[in-house]
Amino acid sequence: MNRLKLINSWSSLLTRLIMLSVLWWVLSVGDSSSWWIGLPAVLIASGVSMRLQPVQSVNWIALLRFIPFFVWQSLVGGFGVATRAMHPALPLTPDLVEYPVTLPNEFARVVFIYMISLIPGSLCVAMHRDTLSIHILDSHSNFLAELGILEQKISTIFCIPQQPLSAV
Amino acid sequence: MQNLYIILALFLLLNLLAGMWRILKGPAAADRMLASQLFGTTAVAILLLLAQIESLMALRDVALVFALLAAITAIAFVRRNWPQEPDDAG
Amino acid sequence: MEAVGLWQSAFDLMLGFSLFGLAWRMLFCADLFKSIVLFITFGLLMAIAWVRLEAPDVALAEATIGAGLTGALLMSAFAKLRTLDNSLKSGQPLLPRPRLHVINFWIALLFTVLLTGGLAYAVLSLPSHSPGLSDAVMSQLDSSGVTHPVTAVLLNFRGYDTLLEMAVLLLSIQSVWSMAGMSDAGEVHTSPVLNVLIQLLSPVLILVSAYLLWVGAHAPGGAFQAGSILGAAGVLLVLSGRPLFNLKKSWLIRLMLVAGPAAFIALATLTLINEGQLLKYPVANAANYILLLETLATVSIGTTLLALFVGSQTEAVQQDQSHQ
Amino acid sequence: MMLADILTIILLLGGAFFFLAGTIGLLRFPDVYTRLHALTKADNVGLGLIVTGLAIQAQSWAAAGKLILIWLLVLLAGAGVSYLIANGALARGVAFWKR
Repeated sequence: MNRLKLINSWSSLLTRLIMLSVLWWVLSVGDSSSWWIGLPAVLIASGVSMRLQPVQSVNWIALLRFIPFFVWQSLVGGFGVATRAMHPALPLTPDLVEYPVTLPNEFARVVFIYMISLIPGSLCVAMHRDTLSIHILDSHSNFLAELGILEQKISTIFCIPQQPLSAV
Repeated sequence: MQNLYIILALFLLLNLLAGMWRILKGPAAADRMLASQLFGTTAVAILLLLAQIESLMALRDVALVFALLAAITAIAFVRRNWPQEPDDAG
Repeated sequence: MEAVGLWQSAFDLMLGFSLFGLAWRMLFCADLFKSIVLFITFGLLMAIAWVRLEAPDVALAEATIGAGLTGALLMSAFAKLRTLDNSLKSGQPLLPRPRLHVINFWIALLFTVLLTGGLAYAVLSLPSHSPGLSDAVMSQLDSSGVTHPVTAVLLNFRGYDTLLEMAVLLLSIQSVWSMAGMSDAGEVHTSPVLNVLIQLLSPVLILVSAYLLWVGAHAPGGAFQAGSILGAAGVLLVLSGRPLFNLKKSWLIRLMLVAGPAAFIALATLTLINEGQLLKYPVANAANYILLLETLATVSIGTTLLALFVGSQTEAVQQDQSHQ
Repeated sequence: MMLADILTIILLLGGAFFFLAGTIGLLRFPDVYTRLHALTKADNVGLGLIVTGLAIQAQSWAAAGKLILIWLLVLLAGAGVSYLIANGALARGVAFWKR
């Protein structure tokens, strides 16, 4: 068990080193002479990141698959909200709903909250023990099903085994 | 293309000025804070367009810094200093 | 390309007028919180104005300090004001509006007109096309150790200016400490949402700070910008309740505060002895000296800004705790 | 005119549309919570389209990456801040608007 943990944290450190190196490459716009400052900076940043953030395994393929879904949802949702805002009658039917969340760990839950808030039309307002209070602009829409799909995608990204819905 | 960039930048600036009404009007402190957050995003977009017009990479760094520090004022607001809301907010 | 110039003028006019309008509203606003938010917005537009004035260095400084840390500092200063005066609420004026006597009004107007006239005369009497000192800077740029003229001036040609600025920063934190004392700034409760935001942002802040330090050698950037980004990272960690080390007791923080000025003074002494002139680096090593100075200055500036933020909120934290 | 230019124009105009929608929402929506929706729209969709439009014109992959990075940072800030403000407003009893 301990050994698995060790492997996990080493691979997590390696992932962070790679990601932050890519970030440095982007920042310096590919200038290779920058690395003698970049390398120590990447090492320090990775160290701080490891200190602050617990180890989290990520399914990178699921994450890549998530991007088009997110972009599409944003565009469709954004267009819906934009037409509402511009409509003379301001057709809003906002409501506050409780959503039972099944994601087990805190990091995944917070990422879920971020995604809810980023997709136009829904906004997370509070986080309780096992439920989220979500403010939605249009209470006639099919928001519960959409939130369910979103949650499922996030649990796949964070390698969380699916739980049957009855666990709620 | 140059024309389009500067016209869009002007359009976004006008957008920002229209939104200023929300800062002046409020009513709640949260309203003012969220309006200034929205302005931060608008300013990032304006800076990126200006960077494209002048083809000056350094201006993207200004936008980058804005984006990076966008949250800090609002976090300080939420954590340190949320004035008493007027009773009839909303 | 005629039309582009026209649109640019329209943009500049709009920007200029809104800056005036904002400044006006900000100064004559009875509600202090509203003033603060207007000031933050003013900072945003000011950075854009610097861009239009082709001063990306100043724009970057305005973005790092004006849009980032100033907002946080003003928020905690406002929180402190409210603890001093509990009646101060949103929507209430801080001070009663002074009643102006008629004679006072005319005297004030006279001085304003005189000052404006003097300033206008000074500006108009300047030669309309003056290269300033930029030719002199450009001709000596090769010997400075960097390729960005602004950095060459700040760290080499007029390095003593920067040395004195570092001293001013050190003095500012000393005066804050001597007046307010230093708080632990221990955060009572943490919010998971805020924690994740800071977990993701902190490494990026560190990288961007290092990037601005590096890029300063050949483009806008440098120690002040890099330092304030580092300071912002510290402020975020304090706000999330997870400062990486104890800010009150640590000898480390004191060391970090003086590292920049100390290195500056040491190098100044060294060059005074060796070269016979304050901060006159040997050309061959100029780049290394500048980098060393800038790195230590970044650390000191960042720590100073963080300490200013922490030092300025002692009582707000106490009030927070007594409310819970 | 090149295809890339046409694509850029479409994306930029789309971005401007969402910024306009965000401002209109900020001005017209009835309470703090609904106005926060306007915030995420401009952040997420408007800036995203503008960034994509400019990234098409970028000289290198790294330069395009920097634009995307700016967008991601704004997204992160927008999402975090809108939760924190909404949560704070709820805790302080700022009223909901309901039809």
